[in-house]
Amino acid sequence: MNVERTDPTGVTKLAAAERINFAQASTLALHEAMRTDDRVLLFGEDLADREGGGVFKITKGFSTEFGDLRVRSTPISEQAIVGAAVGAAIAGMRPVAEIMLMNFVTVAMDQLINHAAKIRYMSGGQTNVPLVIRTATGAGAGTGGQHSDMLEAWFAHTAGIKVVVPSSPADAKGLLLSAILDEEDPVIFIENTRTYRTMGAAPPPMLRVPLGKANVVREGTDVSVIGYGRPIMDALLVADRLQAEGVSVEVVDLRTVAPFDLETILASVAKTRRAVVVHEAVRNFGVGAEIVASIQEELFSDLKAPIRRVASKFSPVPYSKPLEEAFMWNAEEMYGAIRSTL
Amino acid sequence: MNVERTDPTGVTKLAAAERINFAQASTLALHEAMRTDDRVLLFGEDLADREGGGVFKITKGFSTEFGDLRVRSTPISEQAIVGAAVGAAIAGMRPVAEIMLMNFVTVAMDQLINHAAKIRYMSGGQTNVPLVIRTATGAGAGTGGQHSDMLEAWFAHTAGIKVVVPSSPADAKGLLLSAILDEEDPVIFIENTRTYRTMGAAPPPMLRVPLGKANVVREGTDVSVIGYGRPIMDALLVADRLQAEGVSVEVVDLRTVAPFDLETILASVAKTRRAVVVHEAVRNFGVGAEIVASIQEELFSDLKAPIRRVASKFSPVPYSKPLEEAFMWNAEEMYGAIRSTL
Amino acid sequence: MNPIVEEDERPSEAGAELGPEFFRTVYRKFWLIHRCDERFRAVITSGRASLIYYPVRGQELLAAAMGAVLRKDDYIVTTYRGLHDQLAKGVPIDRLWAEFLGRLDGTCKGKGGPMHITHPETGVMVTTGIVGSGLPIALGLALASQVRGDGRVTVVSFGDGASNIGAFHESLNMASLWKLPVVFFCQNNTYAEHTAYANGTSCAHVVDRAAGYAMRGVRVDGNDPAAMAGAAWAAVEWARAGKGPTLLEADTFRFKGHTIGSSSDYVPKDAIAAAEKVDPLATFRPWMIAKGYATDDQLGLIEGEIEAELDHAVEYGFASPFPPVEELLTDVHGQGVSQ
Amino acid sequence: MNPIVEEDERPSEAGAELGPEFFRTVYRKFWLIHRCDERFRAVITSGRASLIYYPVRGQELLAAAMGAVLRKDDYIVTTYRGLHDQLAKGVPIDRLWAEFLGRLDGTCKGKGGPMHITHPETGVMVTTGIVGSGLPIALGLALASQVRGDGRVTVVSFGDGASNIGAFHESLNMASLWKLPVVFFCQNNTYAEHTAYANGTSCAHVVDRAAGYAMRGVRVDGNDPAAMAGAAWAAVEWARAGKGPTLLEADTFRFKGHTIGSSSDYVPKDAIAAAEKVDPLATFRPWMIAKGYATDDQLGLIEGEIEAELDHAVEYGFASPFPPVEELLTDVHGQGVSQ
Ligand SMILES: Cc1ncc(C[n+]2csc(CCOP(=O)(O)OP(=O)(O)O)c2C)c(N)n1
Ligand SMILES: Cc1ncc(C[n+]2csc(CCOP(=O)(O)OP(=O)(O)O)c2C)c(N)n1
Ligand SMILES: [Mg+2]
Ligand SMILES: [Mg+2]
Repeated sequence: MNVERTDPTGVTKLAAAERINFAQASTLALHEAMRTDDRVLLFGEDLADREGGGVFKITKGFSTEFGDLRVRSTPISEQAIVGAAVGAAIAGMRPVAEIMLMNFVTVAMDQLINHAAKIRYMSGGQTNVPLVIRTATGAGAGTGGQHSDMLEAWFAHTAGIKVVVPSSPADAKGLLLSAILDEEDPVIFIENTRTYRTMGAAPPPMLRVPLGKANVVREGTDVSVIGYGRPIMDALLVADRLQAEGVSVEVVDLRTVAPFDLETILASVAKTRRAVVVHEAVRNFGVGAEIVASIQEELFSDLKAPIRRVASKFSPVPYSKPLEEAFMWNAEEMYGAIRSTL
Repeated sequence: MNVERTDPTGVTKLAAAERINFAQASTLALHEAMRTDDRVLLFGEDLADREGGGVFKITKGFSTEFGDLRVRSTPISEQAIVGAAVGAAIAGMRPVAEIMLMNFVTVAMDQLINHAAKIRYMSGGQTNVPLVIRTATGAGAGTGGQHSDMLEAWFAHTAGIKVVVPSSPADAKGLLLSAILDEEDPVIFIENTRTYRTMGAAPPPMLRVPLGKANVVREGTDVSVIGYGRPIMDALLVADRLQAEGVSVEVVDLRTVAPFDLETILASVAKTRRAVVVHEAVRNFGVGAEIVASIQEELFSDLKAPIRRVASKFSPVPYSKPLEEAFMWNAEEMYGAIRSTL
Repeated sequence: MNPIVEEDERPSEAGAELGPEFFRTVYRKFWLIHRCDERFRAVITSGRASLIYYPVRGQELLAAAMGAVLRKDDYIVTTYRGLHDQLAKGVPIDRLWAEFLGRLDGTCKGKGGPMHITHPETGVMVTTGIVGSGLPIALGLALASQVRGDGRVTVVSFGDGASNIGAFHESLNMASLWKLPVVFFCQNNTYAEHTAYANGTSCAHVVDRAAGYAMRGVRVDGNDPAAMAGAAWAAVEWARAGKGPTLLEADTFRFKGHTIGSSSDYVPKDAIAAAEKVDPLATFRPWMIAKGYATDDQLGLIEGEIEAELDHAVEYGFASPFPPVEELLTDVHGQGVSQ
Repeated sequence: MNPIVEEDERPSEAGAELGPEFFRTVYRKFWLIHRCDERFRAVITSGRASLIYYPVRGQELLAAAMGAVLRKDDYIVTTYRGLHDQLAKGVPIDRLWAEFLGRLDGTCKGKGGPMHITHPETGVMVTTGIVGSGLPIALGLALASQVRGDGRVTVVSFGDGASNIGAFHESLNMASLWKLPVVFFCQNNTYAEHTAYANGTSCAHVVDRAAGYAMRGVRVDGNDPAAMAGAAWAAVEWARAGKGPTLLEADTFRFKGHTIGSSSDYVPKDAIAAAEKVDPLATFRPWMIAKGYATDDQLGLIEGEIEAELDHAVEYGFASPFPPVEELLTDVHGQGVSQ
């Protein structure tokens, strides 16, 4: 019997794995969601099997297993893609639309900001827009100025829309499942092309990670590192290094960037009285600024040192390797920033 | 002789006025710029005389005076409008494109973010994009969820593009003139529909107000209020009120929101050791967050109180009058915030 | 009519369904729209209410005809200039008045306002203030119907000016590829704000663009009750039968400027005069009687009933309270299991 | 050819200008593109350089023909798959190699990279990585020429897939309204990433959309040197004469997948076989000789010269240093009097 026929997506085998990577986490979450709720629809450029199952192959086999009605490749028409998701969501479906790379949301901002985010409010709560936009981005792979941006701060600044950035494959899977199956709000789910092949522990089937709750990934007492996404992995390494030097670092992973879990942040900083905020997006007017501003407002007299930010530099993403390296946040800067608070 | 023929824009009369409003400030600046530099082109929806000279009548008479080659009404095609501005700027012109209301930039973000802001950088400095986007917005006139947003934080988070929000007619005129005639970078110039008829002193002809420099509108010693745009007018009134109560408030108007004049901000706060940041955009992840984060980073041990933010609430802009009033920042909140720092 | 429509697809003037009763329904909707539009303009001009209003004077008939063709559970998406579409689809007039006035009993608790009327019970799913943005959303509504096989049709209204924005193009292409049950209803009132059709749109008729999407394209005189109803009926049935989308362009006119209070100096006098000659407000009533679809008395009765309904609606709207301030921060997010 | 082009507007195979010398220029560009593409693929496949590269194998001729028709000061805008356009327009090969490799001597100091080649001296004004976004920018370049009356033409290249995005629509409409001197050069290589033409585009040919903008539309066999050069020549002259834009669709094929290293499983074998039969790489050289435009020796000489140029360019590229880290924060802003 043909394996492709019985398990076109390969998830049966994947589901048994003890470790999975970020790409596989998305595949598993999408598959479990599709199986659980037939209102879940997938569409985006090239993602059906006729087109090879997506440029990152995350949805390979899905159109074969779930059919062409529920899984569709689209033309290069991001406004139509997001708009179709908005309409389908209002009509009671749970569309998961893919915007191949995050810079391409720039052609679909109207649908996301003026419509997806606001329709529930403007209708006085009569209609919901439970859609998920999966998109990918990230610097470090030489994709240059128009294919690498982290734009989550724009969405965070918009009431009515949620932003999720996972920092481990298990979180990616659990958060994506929650976003698709449990949310009534539009969710932007940001994957990182640089870590698609990065492995981590596989969570049990159908395990959801709720949105809106931060995760204290590592407990510590001297300083809080608060962030999300890829830099959390570096933060854990830096924390190890500092542990060896006698400094106890707490690492708080927001998981949901907006609306973020201020309570957990404040609890951590109230304890450590020092904080460093980290993210991959450029520093100026980034998500980190809001976190800093909120902390200082609430814990002003508890703080022992200025809150530092570690983020990418304020320029377009350069192509040339050494410039791209210099553009990105790095572990050394994190180390320095943490040290500076002590 | 027909006045319309000799002075179709009416600026001859206007130029003699001692007081002008914000709409007239834009008219005067555009007119002086068009007259000074024939590379200046205007285009946008309805702005030529065949279409009545614009919905706000700011460009009335311009196409008659400067001709149809330099002043054009466009179809409803914001991507084409901004893209045409990008191309014309690269080719050496100084286009001023109008996006009627700020929410409509959401359909043109790609041209602004991926292109206007980055082309200079990505070309290694070979090409400039000296365009100005004039747009208008503002809550308080019952225009609801899709016609009232302040989105300047998005642009501020993008390297390569400048953001200007004037707080007086004189500033509006001077800043717009500089943006058009002197800048090599793309500039977003944000007007406020609610204050188009608000009057102020008229500046002398051709007086430029340079970008990038904040203005200490009122000196004070006890607390710094830092902001831009419409709330600056309220801040001045609140400062009067507090003056009467024995509190000396310094008011710093950023004028250029991005890149902002950190030096002037720090000088002010170093003196007063207390700060309140104000803006019309929603509070969460707004421009204010960056200002707060920057101040606390630089002046941590000088600060006597947490820096407060006064801004609009975090929701879409509601239609119903009482809700819209509750949505907007207000002078009472400003007063309370300032008081809380003392 | 556009050549892309074959002869046998053109509906007869009536079709079985489009008889006297049908046209009496159209008339009722037509008159309701007309009087409601007039009364909005009156409360605004008189200063009793202050709001930005986009008059529909001139476009009553085409919306009434479309509304009469649609099922209650069909979906529509419309724009800021949407009163006619909303009323034709059946939105309760009193709640609509309350919404326009920003009151708690409005369709959207006063939070949306005139540019954002939503009333899912009557299929009014989205009203948008962004030109062209309804079209992509209509794709999704139609997609949901296609997946569920629920037989619903989605009609999205937009203006001539909207045919020049990117969203129009992407939507027609995708709808054609996916054979979605959607009708793209272009109400060509010859102006986009202050820009005359030909100064913004490069082709002679919006429907000329249908060929670029291999889509059924039909142009119809929106002032001709039979032609308009027939074209609406055919486009909706075409979609309902699973044959795919139609670009339906109805010629009409906007008599009262872009928004209330804005001038119309830029509109040539002779264009107005020509439009007045074919204005359904002058022609539709006599046509009903001449056709024998209703007597003068019957129409008078309808008109009287509508006046009473409107009296009630206006009163209801003004009597409704403003929403309490707590409403500012509700409905921003849904509950969701995650929360 | 599209019916919208009248017979007398169609260029003769040659036109006065398109003689032997012209085609030898085309051949030189053609061969340069071909060999340069091969060498990029070789340095990548061999592991000597690591970069994301969009091969142009199959599309050499159409770009060479267009490049030979254009003046040095004409503007072009192209895409990530733009090597052929850039070389045909005359970008120095050595600096182009340096840019692809991220080096300081690159056209953009290594800061733009392969997706963003800019070289104003040869008229390469923008290379974009966003599908469709070059078209609105081309409007502006052409607008500047129109205002200045400088006689320049702007050619913007894009793919078949790009014809489905909103920016395409807005741009063609505006260009037609304003009669801009621009050529919309659609290189239809039958795929948009992994999506075959007909699965993304609802009309039979991209050029079918020209009528929706009342625009001159021409479809040409991009593998036929005379037809391609003639169509390019006619479109450019049309624009230069102030008659307005053309939508020029050239049929071609993409032989090496979307990016280097990505599979092409989804392309049917017979489509590849059919394309191979008309591949200019097999047909153009014999055609030149058969036409008497060049001898085998002459072409061999050209090929030899190009090989030497390329040897130099590759060496130059690899020898150039990486930009110093200070370059990260330069060029973000211009100077401007305000600063
Ligand atoms: C994207 C966008 N651009 C501009 C506007 C401002 N605007 C509102 S209505 C309108 C004219 C629309 O004309 P048309 O599509 O013909 O519809 P009509 O108003 O005639 O019904 C414009 C330009 C807008 N709302 N959205
Ligand atoms: C707005 C946008 N959406 C998606 C992409 C991803 N993408 C890059 S190339 C491409 C296919 C383009 O196809 P086509 O226009 O035919 O050009 P070709 O690559 O065949 O030259 C896609 C979808 C993009 N770069 N920009
Ligand atoms: Mg119109
Ligand atoms: Mg292609």
